[in-house]
Amino acid sequence: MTVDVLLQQFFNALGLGVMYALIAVGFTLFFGVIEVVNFAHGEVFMLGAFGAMVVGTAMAGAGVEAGSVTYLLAVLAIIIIVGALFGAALEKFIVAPMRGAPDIMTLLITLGASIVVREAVMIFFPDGRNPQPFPQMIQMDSFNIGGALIKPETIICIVISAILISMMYWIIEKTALGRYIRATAQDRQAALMMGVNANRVFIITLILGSVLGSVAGLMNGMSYGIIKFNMGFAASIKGFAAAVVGGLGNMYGAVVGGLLLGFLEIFVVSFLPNGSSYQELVAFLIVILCLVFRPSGLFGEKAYDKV
Amino acid sequence: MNMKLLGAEVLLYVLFLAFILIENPVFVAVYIAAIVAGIFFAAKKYPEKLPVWYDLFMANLKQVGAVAFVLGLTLPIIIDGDAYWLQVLNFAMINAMMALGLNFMTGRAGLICLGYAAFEAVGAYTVGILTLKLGVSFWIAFALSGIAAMVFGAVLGLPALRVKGHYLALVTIAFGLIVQETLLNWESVTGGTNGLIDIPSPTLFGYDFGQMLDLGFVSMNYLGHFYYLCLLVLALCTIFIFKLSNSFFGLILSAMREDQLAAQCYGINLTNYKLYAFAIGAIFGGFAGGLYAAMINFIAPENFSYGLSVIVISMIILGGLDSIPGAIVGAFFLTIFPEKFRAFEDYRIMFYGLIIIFCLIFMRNGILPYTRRIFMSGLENKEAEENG
Amino acid sequence: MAENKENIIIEAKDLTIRFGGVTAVNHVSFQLKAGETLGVIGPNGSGKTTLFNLLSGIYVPTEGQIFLNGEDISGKQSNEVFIKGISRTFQNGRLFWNLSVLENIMVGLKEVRECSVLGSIIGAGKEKAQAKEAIATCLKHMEIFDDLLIKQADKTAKDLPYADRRRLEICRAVASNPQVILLDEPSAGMDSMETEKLMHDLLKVKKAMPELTVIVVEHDMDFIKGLVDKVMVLNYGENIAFGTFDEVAGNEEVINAYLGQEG
Amino acid sequence: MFFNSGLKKAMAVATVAATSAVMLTGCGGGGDKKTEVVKIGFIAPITGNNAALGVGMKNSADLAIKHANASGKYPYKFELVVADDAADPSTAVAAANKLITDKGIVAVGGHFNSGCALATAPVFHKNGMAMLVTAAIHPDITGKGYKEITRIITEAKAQNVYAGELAAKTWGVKTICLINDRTDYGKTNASQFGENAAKNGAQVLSDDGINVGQQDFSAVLTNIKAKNPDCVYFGGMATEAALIKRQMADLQMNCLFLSDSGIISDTFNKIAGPTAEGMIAFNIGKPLEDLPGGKKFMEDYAAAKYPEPYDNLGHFAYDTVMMLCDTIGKNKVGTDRKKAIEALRKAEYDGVLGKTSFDENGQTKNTLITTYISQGGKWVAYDKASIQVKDKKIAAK
Repeated sequence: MTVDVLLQQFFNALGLGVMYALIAVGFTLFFGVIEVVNFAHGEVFMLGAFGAMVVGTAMAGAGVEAGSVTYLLAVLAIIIIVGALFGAALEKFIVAPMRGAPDIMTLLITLGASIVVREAVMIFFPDGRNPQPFPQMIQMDSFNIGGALIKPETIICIVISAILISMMYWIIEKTALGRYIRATAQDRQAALMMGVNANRVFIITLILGSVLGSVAGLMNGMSYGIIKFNMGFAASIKGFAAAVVGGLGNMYGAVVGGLLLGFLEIFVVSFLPNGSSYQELVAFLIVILCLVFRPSGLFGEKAYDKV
Repeated sequence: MNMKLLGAEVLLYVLFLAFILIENPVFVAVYIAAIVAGIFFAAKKYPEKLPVWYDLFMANLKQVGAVAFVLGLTLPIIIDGDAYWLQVLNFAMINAMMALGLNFMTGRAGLICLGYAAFEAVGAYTVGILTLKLGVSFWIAFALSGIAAMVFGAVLGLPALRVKGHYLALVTIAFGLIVQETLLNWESVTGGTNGLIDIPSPTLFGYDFGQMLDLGFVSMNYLGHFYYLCLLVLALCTIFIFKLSNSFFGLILSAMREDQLAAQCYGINLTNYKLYAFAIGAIFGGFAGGLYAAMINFIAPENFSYGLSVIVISMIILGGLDSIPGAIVGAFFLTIFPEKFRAFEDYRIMFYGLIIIFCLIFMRNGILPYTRRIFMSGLENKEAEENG
Repeated sequence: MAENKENIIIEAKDLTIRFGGVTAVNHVSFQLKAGETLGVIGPNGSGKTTLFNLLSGIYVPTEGQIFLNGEDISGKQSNEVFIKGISRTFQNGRLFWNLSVLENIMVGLKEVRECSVLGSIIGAGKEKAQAKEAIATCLKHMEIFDDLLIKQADKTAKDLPYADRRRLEICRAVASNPQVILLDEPSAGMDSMETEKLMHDLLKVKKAMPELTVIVVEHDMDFIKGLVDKVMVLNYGENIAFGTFDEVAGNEEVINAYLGQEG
Repeated sequence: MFFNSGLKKAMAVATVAATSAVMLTGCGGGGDKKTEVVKIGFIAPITGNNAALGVGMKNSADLAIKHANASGKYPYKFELVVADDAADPSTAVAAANKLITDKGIVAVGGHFNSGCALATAPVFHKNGMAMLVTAAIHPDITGKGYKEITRIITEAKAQNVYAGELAAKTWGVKTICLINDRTDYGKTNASQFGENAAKNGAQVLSDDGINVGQQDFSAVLTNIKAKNPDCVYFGGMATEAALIKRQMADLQMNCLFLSDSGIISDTFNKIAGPTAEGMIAFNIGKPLEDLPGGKKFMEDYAAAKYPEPYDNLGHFAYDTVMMLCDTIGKNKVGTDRKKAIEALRKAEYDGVLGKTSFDENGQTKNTLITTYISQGGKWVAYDKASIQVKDKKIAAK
């Protein structure tokens, strides 16, 4: 295992881990604040990718130069809107009616929503059943760092997610809105009594989480160049696994969990014999092991049953 | 024997038969429209009638079940042994068994399981491997398929002991995917991706189920045997589940579902009862899988995918959580109704998603909601009179 | 095993539990004889409910022991603690909301708990007889509250009016003939008239089951005065006073810790 | 939700009386008795994952029935009964049963998915009805020795023998890395290619499995890049092949990249984008224009004005149904299924694919294989392409 191969695998893992982290932060936000496991989170990931493709192809058609900054910013802006709309719609039509019902109900209805969204894209999107080509967004060629080749897309993905996660940290920790969200997370009744408008917190949390999900979808499209209507399911399982490994409800845990999952997958393939056929299995095995031996994850605090 | 109830049930049976026999899609649409119009019309005109009928059905489930079984016996003859519909009805009964098992696990014991297809896979491969590779007779293999599924149910129960709610959902998804992955990889035994081909059909004292079934006045292909076999097994499963749910064991599981902490504080050993719930719930998936393998003679890992687990979940939601008749009716509806709309085949999976959302928002208790057991019907009136 | 001189039913020795930095219960000790009733009072957050969670096995104590009939039961799971004979109610009520009144009470019964899974499948007639017997036991205990609960035997717990829900909790706790019963604010949310009625019901329970040791957490002083033999005052998890109601009422420390603020 | 507004209007019209009237009319119409009507069954994936291929097959089969009836050579009036297997084995078995119960059907053709053909072959064998497999290439379909089952398309093994020799002998490839998508199809193709290349002096360095639906292959490709093979072979379908090709370009791996017929579709070129250039794959059959009846079939199909294209397998479906009609017509089989089985086994038919006849397993002797290369976003037959393999690299001719 020469150094350049090791370095190459490192960057492969970093690109993967960053995407998982972004999805995981979304899951953790939902569970931590409004105690909802949003099984439809994977679909906003898919919608982000499809939205970026549609917008990117349209703009490229309309003569906007593909690699230019305006092109990238426009695509990013639209993706954030797509994510926000999806989050708001999910809250209004799917999560809100289930408020007060036992957890199983919320979980199952988001499961139903994810099926409907996924199948709708397959049926109504032109040639939706087959994979779709994702437009080339960046015209630079790869950087060569010590023999390892790093795509510009991977660098941009790392930068974007670093910005977004620190923005999320800033919102949660520093702003008034963040205080509302943290208050609701700690004790919803108390927060309500203190005049925190729970509905607003619900909608904002879902919007923030969904935006992270849709940007992760954009990043997936940019890195792999091919997207498909059912990409959401695998991403949601891996995102949830990363969130659980990090400690559901703990933002930093989600980031670490995502990176850990990325590195573990690449580690399994590069070091275990015939490891590539178990790459997808890694996420599931971690989930079970982690849930059984450390249900509160690496950073989550031990949850006491509130009697 | 409540004649009014019998009459109602026969009428429902006739409507069901008509639904199956109409081929032309236009007539099907008109027929459904008529039924829906009839229901709205009745609900508006006699709003109080519906609950009365409903309670009547729910109070005499034993009779309803027996009559349904007898009518079921006549079905193949009425549809003149039509192989296509026999196949669809066999699938409906197999799905009903799975719905009963999952309903016991999730509806009664409150343990969410999104990997139920894994138990059907275990049952199917047990029968497949034993009969195809080891020449074991189907009946022994079928019994073993239930036991194998039970063992797998307990195995899934172990990690489930330490987790609740969302985490449990994820563990069961992971379990389902891992079982499917093992079936794909363990090529020497499970035949890997191309699965098991040409699984022998069962024989009973030399009478091969694979041959034509000739009942004198009507003859139908081998699916007729499986129809009656499935009907018998489904009936036994229903009785089995009914007794379990109405026993003290069922009471304990429902207490556990309502509030695990409080249940534990009242002496219930959560570990044991969770394992029981998983193990017993899984048996039905095993039997369903065993029958599926013997009937289709060809099984592959993708038949038991995560998608199937979600479909079984939508069946018990539609039927009504913790409702035994609901699980059966939900399974029949979601298996037969889409068959009528073969042209809309692409919308089938979306249809299941919509059913989940629609039921959870508007009909949270499903079409045949769970009705509580009335212990004190006799006593209560007596007490009430005494105290005046 | 401390041998049981004057038949002390339940004893706590330096019972302590810490969550991270906070010591919720700090070296609490007490002893109770059969049939005695102990009132536990103290300002909110003084560790009363946490003490109950320790006694009922939900939390494992960081230090100290709990003895029941001389047997050390600290660290045992809550279901084992219940089987040994300690049952409890919950502060904000944890009934089985979708189960009927009868079903709620039946859950704690011995014959229900010891039903065999196989038996319920094969035993055709048997489980009907068992059910009859179990219903009879429940009715016996429901009579404590006259016909209030009996009339609503088949209603689900969530359909009961508030006061009856509290009564059902108590009835459920008593139905399994425990040696010790822990009542966590039974009269919470009741008006004075209903609290009065509840106190008489509890007195009836004590008369019906003289051997039953009761520990009750309460804020309503009249309720405490009318019901308990001894009182224990908790403040910031520490037991600052123990004795009859009058002794405690006069205690200097208690007054400024608890009664004083009211004055 | 599934009651759209149209149905609601219908509700106003429908009365309960209509329901009872409807109940009694079963379906089933009588045929005119002039010339005897013989029905031919045809199963294809009309819906589901391979709907485009299935519909193309259905239209071509319909065209064949029209031609058979119009030719006047046969004493029967042929009718086509189409059944949908939705690319799913259990649906396929249900469809097969539906055809078997229709007493008027004498023989059946069809199937693209090997899973479906594997599931229905025993059903047709058990119920004694001939099936001429149109486009499913799994060896076991005819390998079981069922006399009812014949197949008009070359089976997969031949394609991999051809490819192995070409790579190792003609192109002088010495070291190979295999990747397979762990499906039966992908794994068989990869291992058979490896075996045959090894027979011709090449050496297989590694054989890595990946998962269908997986996206990130950077890790396994980095390992393969370190081994610096002359050629990488992927057994599997278009999506994964395109992802691998893109990620090989990202890692600047310029060794040969070969794959099987599963990836030859417009989808591959569309999603692999510019990186598709120089991708080599092997397919069963020949390009339509090179086949003897190819041009005529294209003209006839265009004339019949079907809304959907005949797609990759139309001509196989056309020949299947034409051969069934020809065999039944010539041997005056009528609706006797037993005679149809024997007649089909011994049948010979000169059609679009050339002369088709069957060996003792019912497998066609007419083996047709072509090498394709992706050039300018389109699949081009290798010998007609302007880019060739020159000392194990892709270069202009």
